[in-house]
Amino acid sequence: MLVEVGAIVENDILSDDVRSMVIYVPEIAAQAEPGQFVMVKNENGGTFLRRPFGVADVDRNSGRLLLIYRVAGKGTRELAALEPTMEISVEGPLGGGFRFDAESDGKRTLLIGGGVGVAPMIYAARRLAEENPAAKPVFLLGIRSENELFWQDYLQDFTEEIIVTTNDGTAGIKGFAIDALPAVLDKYDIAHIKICGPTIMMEGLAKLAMARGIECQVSLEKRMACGIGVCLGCTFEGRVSGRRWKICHDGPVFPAEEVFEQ
Amino acid sequence: MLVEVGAIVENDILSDDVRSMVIYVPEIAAQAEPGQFVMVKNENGGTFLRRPFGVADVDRNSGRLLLIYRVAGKGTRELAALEPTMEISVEGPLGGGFRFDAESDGKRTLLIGGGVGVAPMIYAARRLAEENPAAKPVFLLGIRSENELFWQDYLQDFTEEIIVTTNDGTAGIKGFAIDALPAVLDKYDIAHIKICGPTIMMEGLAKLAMARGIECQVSLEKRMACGIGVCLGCTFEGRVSGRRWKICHDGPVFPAEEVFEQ
Amino acid sequence: MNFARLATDFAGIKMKTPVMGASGTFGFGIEYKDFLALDRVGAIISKGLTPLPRAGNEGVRIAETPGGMLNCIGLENPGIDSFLAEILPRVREQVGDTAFIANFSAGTVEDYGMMAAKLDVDGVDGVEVNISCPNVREGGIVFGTDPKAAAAVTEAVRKNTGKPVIVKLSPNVTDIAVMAKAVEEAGADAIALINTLTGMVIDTKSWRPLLGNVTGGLSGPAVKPIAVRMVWQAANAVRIPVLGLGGIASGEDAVEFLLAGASAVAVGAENFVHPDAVERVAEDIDAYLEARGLTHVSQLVGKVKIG
Amino acid sequence: MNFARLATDFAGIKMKTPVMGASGTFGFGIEYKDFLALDRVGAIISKGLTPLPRAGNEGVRIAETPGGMLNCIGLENPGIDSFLAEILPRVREQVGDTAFIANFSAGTVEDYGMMAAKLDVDGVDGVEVNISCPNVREGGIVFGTDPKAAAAVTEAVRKNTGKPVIVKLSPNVTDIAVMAKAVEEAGADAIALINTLTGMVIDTKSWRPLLGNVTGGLSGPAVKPIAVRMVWQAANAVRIPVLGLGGIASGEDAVEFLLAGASAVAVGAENFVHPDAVERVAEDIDAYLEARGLTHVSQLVGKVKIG
Ligand SMILES: Cc1cc2nc3c(=O)[nH]c(=O)nc-3n(C[C@H](O)[C@H](O)[C@H](O)COP(=O)(O)OP(=O)(O)OC[C@H]3O[C@@H](n4cnc5c(N)ncnc54)[C@H](O)[C@@H]3O)c2cc1C
Ligand SMILES: Cc1cc2nc3c(=O)[nH]c(=O)nc-3n(C[C@H](O)[C@H](O)[C@H](O)COP(=O)(O)OP(=O)(O)OC[C@H]3O[C@@H](n4cnc5c(N)ncnc54)[C@H](O)[C@@H]3O)c2cc1C
Ligand SMILES: Cc1cc2nc3c(=O)[nH]c(=O)nc-3n(C[C@H](O)[C@H](O)[C@H](O)COP(=O)(O)O)c2cc1C
Ligand SMILES: Cc1cc2nc3c(=O)[nH]c(=O)nc-3n(C[C@H](O)[C@H](O)[C@H](O)COP(=O)(O)O)c2cc1C
Ligand code: FES
Ligand code: FES
Repeated sequence: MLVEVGAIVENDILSDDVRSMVIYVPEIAAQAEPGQFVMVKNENGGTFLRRPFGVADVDRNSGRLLLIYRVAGKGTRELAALEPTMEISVEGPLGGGFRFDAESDGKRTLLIGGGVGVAPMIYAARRLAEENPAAKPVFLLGIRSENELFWQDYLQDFTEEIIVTTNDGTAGIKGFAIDALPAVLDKYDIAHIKICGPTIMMEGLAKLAMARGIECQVSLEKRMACGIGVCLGCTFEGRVSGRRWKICHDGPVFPAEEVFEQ
Repeated sequence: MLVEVGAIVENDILSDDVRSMVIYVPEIAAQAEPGQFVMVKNENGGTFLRRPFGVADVDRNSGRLLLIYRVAGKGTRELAALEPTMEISVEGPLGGGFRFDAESDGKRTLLIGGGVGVAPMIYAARRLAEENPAAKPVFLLGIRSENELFWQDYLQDFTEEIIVTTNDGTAGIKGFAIDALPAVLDKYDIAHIKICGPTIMMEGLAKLAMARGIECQVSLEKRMACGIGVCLGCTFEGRVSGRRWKICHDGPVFPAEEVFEQ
Repeated sequence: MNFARLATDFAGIKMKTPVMGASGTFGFGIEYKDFLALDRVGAIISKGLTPLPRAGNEGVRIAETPGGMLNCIGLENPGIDSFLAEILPRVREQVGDTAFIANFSAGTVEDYGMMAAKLDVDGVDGVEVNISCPNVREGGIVFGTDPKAAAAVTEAVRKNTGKPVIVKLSPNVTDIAVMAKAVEEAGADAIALINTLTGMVIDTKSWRPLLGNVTGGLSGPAVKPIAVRMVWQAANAVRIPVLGLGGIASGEDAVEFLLAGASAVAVGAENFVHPDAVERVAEDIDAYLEARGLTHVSQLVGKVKIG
Repeated sequence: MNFARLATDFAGIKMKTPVMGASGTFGFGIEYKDFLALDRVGAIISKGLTPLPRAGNEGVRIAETPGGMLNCIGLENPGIDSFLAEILPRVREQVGDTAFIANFSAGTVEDYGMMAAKLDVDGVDGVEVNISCPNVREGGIVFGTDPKAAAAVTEAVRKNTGKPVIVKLSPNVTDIAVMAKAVEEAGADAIALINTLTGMVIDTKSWRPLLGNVTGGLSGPAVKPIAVRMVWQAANAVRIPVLGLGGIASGEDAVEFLLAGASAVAVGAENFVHPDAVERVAEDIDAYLEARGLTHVSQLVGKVKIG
């Protein structure tokens, strides 16, 4: 965990409201693991708190970190206005990230991403593909419409198959990720599921996974001030453990049982 | 008077702490006269109020406006970090600017600029040179040291002679503008003086001018919130008229007698 | 702009939109004519008037602070008589039928009454009684932090005018509801809040207060959460309408105040930054109503859902 | 960092620098060990402790506001007993001789006394009595807005501890000097101010308060001018030392508080943005002293030149 001021290498448009930012932050890139996140701040901007974003990928050789973000409010609007060579302060890597220990069984993982929740799954997919090239992860991609298909470019190389659902039916299966899940589970022998997306989406998916006895991890989001476990803005009570978890420090990834009713 | 969002064309380094910014704001450029000022705001920045800067020059053909500014605090630091093509909001032209009616006598004008107070004098010099090429203005340039000689490049074409004083003696006459003034007044037949610089500098110069009966205008500065005469942040009581003037609206240029004791 | 959706009767003052220019930040309205259409302004609230002309405070009067600004203008104004003789006629000529509200303060209860009587003239659509200017003794803040004194001022004004009386409250108090109730009982037709919060900046170079008057009044977006909270508390405490202000910079900001219980809003320091703000905020409210299929701005007032 | 220049005895608490981490923003200190040297921290002020463990408020707890933030954590904490048994020993092990101040609040005067007695143990260098948390009933704000109640709490704490007692005041009051004097007379060794200002944000999409607890506490740079003003007023009203905080983000900010009369300062929300802030602010104060040829930070305290 450190704060590193990095130069913006790219700040590109992926769709009407989604951008990709590549930042040169070699120390953080060297440490960041899939599922961890960073908090960024434009020191010349008009926002006060840092903004949390999942680590979408890193290139340790070139010291680069990839973020993919939706322009949602003031802070992300200001981020979108930055130009390459300008500086940005990055704090990270934060949180514990995904656990991959269960994957030592060699069985296949299903990754599910919804909306910008796909971002951290890119790095997770690459990690899994590199660790077990024989059984690359299957990816269930829940997006709004075909103009968000850009995610496929990032995922292609690291996945066995990408199953797409769109809300409006402009690509893949019309509907939500949950609608496609049973068929995916029938087709592949899935032992692990990792999900990042809106809570409502994760809830349905995680319940189905738990019902089928599949090991399932979900990545949570909550408004964060500190990102390091001191402000207590992001806590919740674990369902099984009864412990008060800090999403930023103890997560953002948790076993599904800790979060959703079985 | 209008608000125009313009693209930054150049944002260059002139010295360690002075920058030049060229902005494409054709409507304001078409209206601005020497001695007027603008108030700028970076809408993606961290400051609240606009920042006032004198119009250093305009190019009406290309719709460009030149500002020359010192990096003094948070706002100007943020300005200095902007890159060409980025947008900036400009309000102006504000104030009344210099009066040139007395110059219809065809007599020569002495322009005096101190520090970044030189900025608005560039446009004034050009105007005078264009209106009376036979008697271009003489310029007394009061700067801190030789690394601020860049001003000469802007003034060269529009002046008969540039007399330089530096505080540290690294260029021109060692000392302050006031030290050079008597000799300048001896050498040239000066009927008009226009000054922009720190108050303490203007006071000495204006007193000498008034003592010699030379028509003298000074350009004032005060912290401004609105720039259009409504906040009453910038008022002062005129010495001769007894009127309460708004520097932003009624000035920033005033006859020396209104400001300094004779 | 759909004026049918926006037209607001605020305590008897007829306004084309619910968005006013706040006292001290909108001049007498006419200064803004290059930047907006004065007949699309809900109401102009004048710079604070006093019994005699005032030169205001010496020294630095403006300081930027994070997300806002401090001012210690000190109620510089030409005085009530010169306002009535010279300024009001000019204003009425230029602003058409846009509502004009005269803001004023004084050093004694009697002078408050006298001011109210003088302002009870054609061309003035209502008065806003400032008992909350932190920058001068005659600004009334002594009246604004004591419910009894606030009530006494309100009564004096009430007795001396037939115009709608808006009393402008200070946020520098422990319990805003107490102040709101005191002036309601004393006969106010409406309350306005918030005025500025008292603040101070020290120049670390000179070790002197940056402002000529030592302290100044804080305003701008920085104070908005405090203002929304106080409007909500005050609106729940009184039955008279509330004029909400403090840090409004956008239509969304204004909607927050309306939901909190304000029947109308005013834009203050933001006018300095975006001189078309009063018109733009009204347009944005209109667009907000349109997008939600609402037919009148009053459908927002006090509609915050608690619990 | 020149510790000879910075070493501060604050109401009997020995600190290597005059810069503390503010309660609720600095955890128990050890969470910051990756970002700064814990032995270069003036003092760690703990998250607010309560008699029993607390889960805090439901719903959204954090909202950014212009120049600052609102929080309604609701004093989530493991409770005094678990703090003493599990956390304090770990802290003492990791922070060396850095001062540790326990912040706490309670719902009754008796419980304040009980908390003070329990915290009168080795490893705790002083207590900060929170009578100003706006987010929970047990946060003491009812005590923090009434001078008599504040004095009663202070006396109860005073009687039950041999440690230096700092009483943390609420800025949500009409007259901070009255509150400061009340707790001084009741036996406080020092006062701290400001805690957060009560604020509210309404979500214009859902028409609900954004925060789970409806209102929250405003902090960050936005409140700094109010905090400096209150520190100045309080320091002029009492003889005991003042801990100044509210929006400090830089050494210059801290110097403002010192000049206003604070003998030490604390960094709050800025820790979230720059987790090395407590150390950096101390370094910047040191550089400020150095540049002016001053030999000790106390040479700044209360030195603002008025008039
Ligand atoms: C651990 C974590 C990882 C995230 N990863 C990504 C990512 O990879 N890509 C992406 O596009 N978004 C991601 N988000 C959401 C992202 O942080 C918000 O969209 C962003 O902070 C919005 O900032 P804003 O200033 O544009 O919006 P504003 O609404 O102006 O922000 C105001 C405040 O609310 C907070 N906030 C607003 N929306 C959210 C939200 N959905 N979640 C958390 N805080 C919010 C902001 O951080 C800020 O403090 C992540 C959030 C968390 C907690
Ligand atoms: C009419 C006018 C014309 C000016 N022309 C120029 C110019 O051509 N070039 C140039 O470099 N500077 C000029 N200045 C000064 C310039 O406005 C300030 O240096 C600048 O506002 C500092 O902003 P900041 O955010 O960097 O400093 P900060 O100190 O962070 O600013 C804080 C606040 O104080 C105000 N302020 C700070 N210093 C000054 C100052 N010296 N004068 C007025 N307000 C100040 C700012 O506007 C802002 O509101 C002019 C000022 C005025 C009033
Ligand atoms: C420069 C300035 C001058 C002001 N003068 C007055 C005044 O004369 N009378 C008054 O009642 N309020 C005055 N105010 C307060 C505003 O009307 C308003 O209540 C306050 O600024 C909060 O709104 P804002 O945050 O939108 O600016 C003044 C505010 C500013 C910034
Ligand atoms: C998230 C958060 C939690 C806080 N918790 C406490 C607390 O438990 N006890 C307390 O006395 N103050 C608490 N405070 C108040 C701070 O200690 C401080 O008084 C206030 O935030 C002003 O300082 P700042 O503007 O530097 O943040 C909290 C503040 C924040 C932002
Ligand atoms: S964001 Fe502060 S504890 Fe998690
Ligand atoms: S800056 Fe507002 S009146 Fe001049």
